[in-house]
Amino acid sequence: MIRFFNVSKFYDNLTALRNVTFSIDKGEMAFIAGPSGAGKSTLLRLVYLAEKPDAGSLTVDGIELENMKESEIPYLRRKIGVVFQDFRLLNRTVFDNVALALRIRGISEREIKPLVYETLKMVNLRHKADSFPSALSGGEQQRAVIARAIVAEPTVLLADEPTGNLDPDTAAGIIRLFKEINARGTTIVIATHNRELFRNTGKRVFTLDSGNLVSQGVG
Amino acid sequence: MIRFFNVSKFYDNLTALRNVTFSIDKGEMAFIAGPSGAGKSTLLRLVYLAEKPDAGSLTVDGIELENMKESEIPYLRRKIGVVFQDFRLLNRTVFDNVALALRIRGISEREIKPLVYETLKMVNLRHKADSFPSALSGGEQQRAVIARAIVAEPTVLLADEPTGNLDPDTAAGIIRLFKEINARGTTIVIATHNRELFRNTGKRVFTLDSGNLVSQGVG
Amino acid sequence: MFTSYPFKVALTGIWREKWINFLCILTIATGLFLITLAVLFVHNIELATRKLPEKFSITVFLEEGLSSKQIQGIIRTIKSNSAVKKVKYISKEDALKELKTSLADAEYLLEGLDENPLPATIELGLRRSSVTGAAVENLLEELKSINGVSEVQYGRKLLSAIQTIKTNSEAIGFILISALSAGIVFVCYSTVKILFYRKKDEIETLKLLGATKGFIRAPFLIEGGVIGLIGGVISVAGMLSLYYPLYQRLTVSIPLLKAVSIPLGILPYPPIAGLVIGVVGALIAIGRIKF
Amino acid sequence: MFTSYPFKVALTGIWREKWINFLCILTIATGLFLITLAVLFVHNIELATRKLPEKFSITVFLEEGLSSKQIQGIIRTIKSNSAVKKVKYISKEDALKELKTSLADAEYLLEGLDENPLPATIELGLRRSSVTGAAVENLLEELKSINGVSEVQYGRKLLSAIQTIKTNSEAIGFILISALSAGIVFVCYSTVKILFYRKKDEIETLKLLGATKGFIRAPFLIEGGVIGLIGGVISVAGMLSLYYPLYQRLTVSIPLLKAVSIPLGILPYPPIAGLVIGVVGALIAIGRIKF
Ligand SMILES: Nc1ncnc2c1ncn2[C@@H]1O[C@H](COP(=O)(O)OP(=O)(O)OP(=O)(O)O)[C@@H](O)[C@H]1O
Ligand SMILES: Nc1ncnc2c1ncn2[C@@H]1O[C@H](COP(=O)(O)OP(=O)(O)OP(=O)(O)O)[C@@H](O)[C@H]1O
Ligand SMILES: [Mg+2]
Ligand SMILES: [Mg+2]
Repeated sequence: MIRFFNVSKFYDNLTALRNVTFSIDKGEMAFIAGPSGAGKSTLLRLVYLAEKPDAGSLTVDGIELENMKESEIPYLRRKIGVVFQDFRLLNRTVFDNVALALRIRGISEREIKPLVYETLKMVNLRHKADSFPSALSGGEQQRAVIARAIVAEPTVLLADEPTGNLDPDTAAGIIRLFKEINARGTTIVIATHNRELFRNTGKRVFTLDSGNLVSQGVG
Repeated sequence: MIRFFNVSKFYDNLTALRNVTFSIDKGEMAFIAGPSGAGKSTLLRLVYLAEKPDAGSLTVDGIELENMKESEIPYLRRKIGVVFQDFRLLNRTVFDNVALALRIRGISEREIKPLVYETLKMVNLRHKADSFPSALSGGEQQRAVIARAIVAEPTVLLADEPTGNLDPDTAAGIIRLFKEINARGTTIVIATHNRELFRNTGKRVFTLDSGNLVSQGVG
Repeated sequence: MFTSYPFKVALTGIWREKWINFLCILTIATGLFLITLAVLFVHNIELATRKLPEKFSITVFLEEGLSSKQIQGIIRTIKSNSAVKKVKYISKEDALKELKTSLADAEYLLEGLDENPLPATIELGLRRSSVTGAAVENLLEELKSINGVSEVQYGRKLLSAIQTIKTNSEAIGFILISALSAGIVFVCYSTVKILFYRKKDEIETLKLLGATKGFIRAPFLIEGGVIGLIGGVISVAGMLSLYYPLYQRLTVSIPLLKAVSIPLGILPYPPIAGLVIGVVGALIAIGRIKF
Repeated sequence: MFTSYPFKVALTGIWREKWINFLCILTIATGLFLITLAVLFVHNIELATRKLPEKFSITVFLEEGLSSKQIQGIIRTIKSNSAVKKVKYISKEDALKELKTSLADAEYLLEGLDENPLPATIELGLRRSSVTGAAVENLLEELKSINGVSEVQYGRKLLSAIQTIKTNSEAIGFILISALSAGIVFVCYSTVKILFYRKKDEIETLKLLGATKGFIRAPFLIEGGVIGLIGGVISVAGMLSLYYPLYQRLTVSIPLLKAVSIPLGILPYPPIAGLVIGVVGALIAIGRIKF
């Protein structure tokens, strides 16, 4: 589903990723681990096309990203749900933020309502549907982002530090939710520094350090 | 140093804090724990005067906040260093963000430079001094905020989820740093959902749930 | 349609940040108001100078001893010319009376005359549209060729003076109003662009979520259009509500204002201009969307 | 001083978001340019109408049979009056010649005259400042009381017409320029305010970090001031750089423009106005800071 081949990414004089090669299978749930500044977010940003690699090649769902036409980019992005590390919630209600993912995909308003409420219930945020992000706690904002990422049932779910603002119980709930979604066929990649998340999951863990893929193991 | 007496805070029909009474001594290092949405950030916001309590009374460093003149607020805030949960970094270089805390306090440019660089070294961010926040990883941004909060050696340090974006090793380093600062006399209050942070520290832990102070224990 | 997604986003967006949007609306309203004022100013100067040509006249001197039937014939011929607006016949007797009046106290100068030496004349007023060099030359040739006409006189200098003033004031007015309009339109566009500058983050997020260009632009264009349209409507409303009270008060001290005219036909233009400015401003503010 | 903290923040801030700031600068430049243009327009109309009074004249009729010494005395008396600008003596003979010229072909009317019946006259031109109702009345009384003066005539209607036009055009010009200036100043202020709207978050953070009002405001006021000042300077630079080439080209087709004057004294005002607009705009944009 996702294939990195010798991918490198440079910022000025800094190497964010160096010759990274790995692939994640369709339907897999995998983790990207590593300390702060290791390149986890950069790796995910390459997948959802927020950045372009400086070297190497990158395939998502069988599509070679380098040769892609610009007009196809939105359609590839719609296959991908992203939990952004910095949230990127718009200044609208939680409902509208989550519904946005469906509206972008052209889903009718009639279908949107039940879908959004159901998803908000999954992340335990149904009661905040009409709140604005500025009136949410950190963890509530994070759960709103998670709801937006999963509501449209994407082919691939990329989650960047999805539990950084969540207490262990809530975090465990979110991981359980991800596993359910994964069981229904969605490929999931979670970038996290929190080893608790993947301990004893039996899922593959790719560890980055200073832009190098230093180990591949099983959690 | 910080005294809450029957403090309540309401948002519309929501009770963020209800009749909270506790106090933190001068020179103490204490934790506020609790699940997402429990009211941890709200409690800290009351201390640094971002919000006013709806009931009860609140004293910081012996000053009753309710009777304070508006013109004195900046001076009280300068006694307090805050690690904001949402960072609140300005669109300037990391150096300027950290230096800001000193400039606000009227410290001369000559003194600022060594102080800022020394503090950035403490949080392992010296190499990012000239970067803008938008070019930092999540964890790097968080460490910049920590540097800004401690650089002016405040009387009180309030840290809201200071390690949410940090890997366990870096997080442990920050807690070590906080302990050093605490040892030099600074009162520290850390709001976190991460029980690892206070496990076996021997420090007091106040646990909130749905706005209620449900337990006071020792980590 | 107005409850569809982009409209809802646009309208709630305007409402939520109503103060800053209102400021932008007022800016556009002011700009369009000023342009309208300038157009009216030039329009009224134009109206005032238009009446000047009517004061231009041609004098036709008739030969001696024409019968009144012949004179009637000449008058009819002249009247049939489309360039001629009005015709005034001055008989020999009238001409003498006029001369006596103008000599005033020196009237006795004429006492010894046994015969009236003055010729009968016809004065022609021209239609506005005909007072151009070529048209007048043509008319003069025609007049001279009429039987019974001995001479034709006209104010060549006055004609050219009128034309110079007209051309000059029209050109200067055109330059001024163009500069003013271009400037104010730029200012309005710039305001909209600065207003939309703060949406950069939102656009970036929409792109990352997989939105197409159309999806991203629609609400912003609608928002810009609504802001511009309201601005245009306010400028017209302001114009009308100021016109009557101010007009009545000012005409007391400035009688010239009585001649001021506001053609109702221009009223739809400020809102249309506002709409265009808002939409184009938003469009350019959003800029080229690159995924 | 310019390397001190608030200046550094302001200048790097302007530089980092140079495009949007440049747009704001251009907006202010355009606004001030238009106001300057309007001021020049009114100033030049004022200049043009100022010359009208000089065309107003008074005719003094002299009694019969004065000696040339007496006439010289009367001329001297009149010249000594401060309201009088120029004096032209027309003798009986000159008057007759003029009459003959104006009678043209009918000159033979005068052939039988044995004596010149026309009086000698003196025509007076007035100083600009003296052409007001009361001043003219005073002057007339004085003239009439001079020995040897039989009668004084002046164009009462022309005088009042000139005065009406002057008052009217000054009042209308004043109203137009006030509306234009008020509007454009508002638009410039509004642009600065909209520009600073995006700083809300930054101000909130500065407050929470313990900054005083002065510390928060200083860089923003400097930023606004610099933006406004540059805008003002650009408007003046644009004025000057457009003036010479455009002027030379346009005077070919619009000769009236030759009379246009640009007083250099107004050049410092646009930059000053820009500075004030920028600082005030930023000040109001930041609003009341409440901790
Ligand atoms: N736009 C950018 N310009 C320059 N450097 C950048 C940029 N984005 C990221 N970096 C640098 O690239 C490195 C990797 O960043 P990245 O965000 O991928 O780290 P991360 O593994 O997600 O860390 P964290 O756990 O702290 O979020 C960091 O050192 C960061 O400073
Ligand atoms: N400005 C506000 N308006 C309305 N409700 C608010 C506002 N700020 C916070 N709340 C609500 O108050 C409750 C407590 O919020 P708070 O931010 O204190 O939680 P928290 O303990 O910090 O949670 P987290 O660990 O997720 O950051 C939450 O339910 C939140 O939605
Ligand atoms: Mg990251
Ligand atoms: Mg919180």
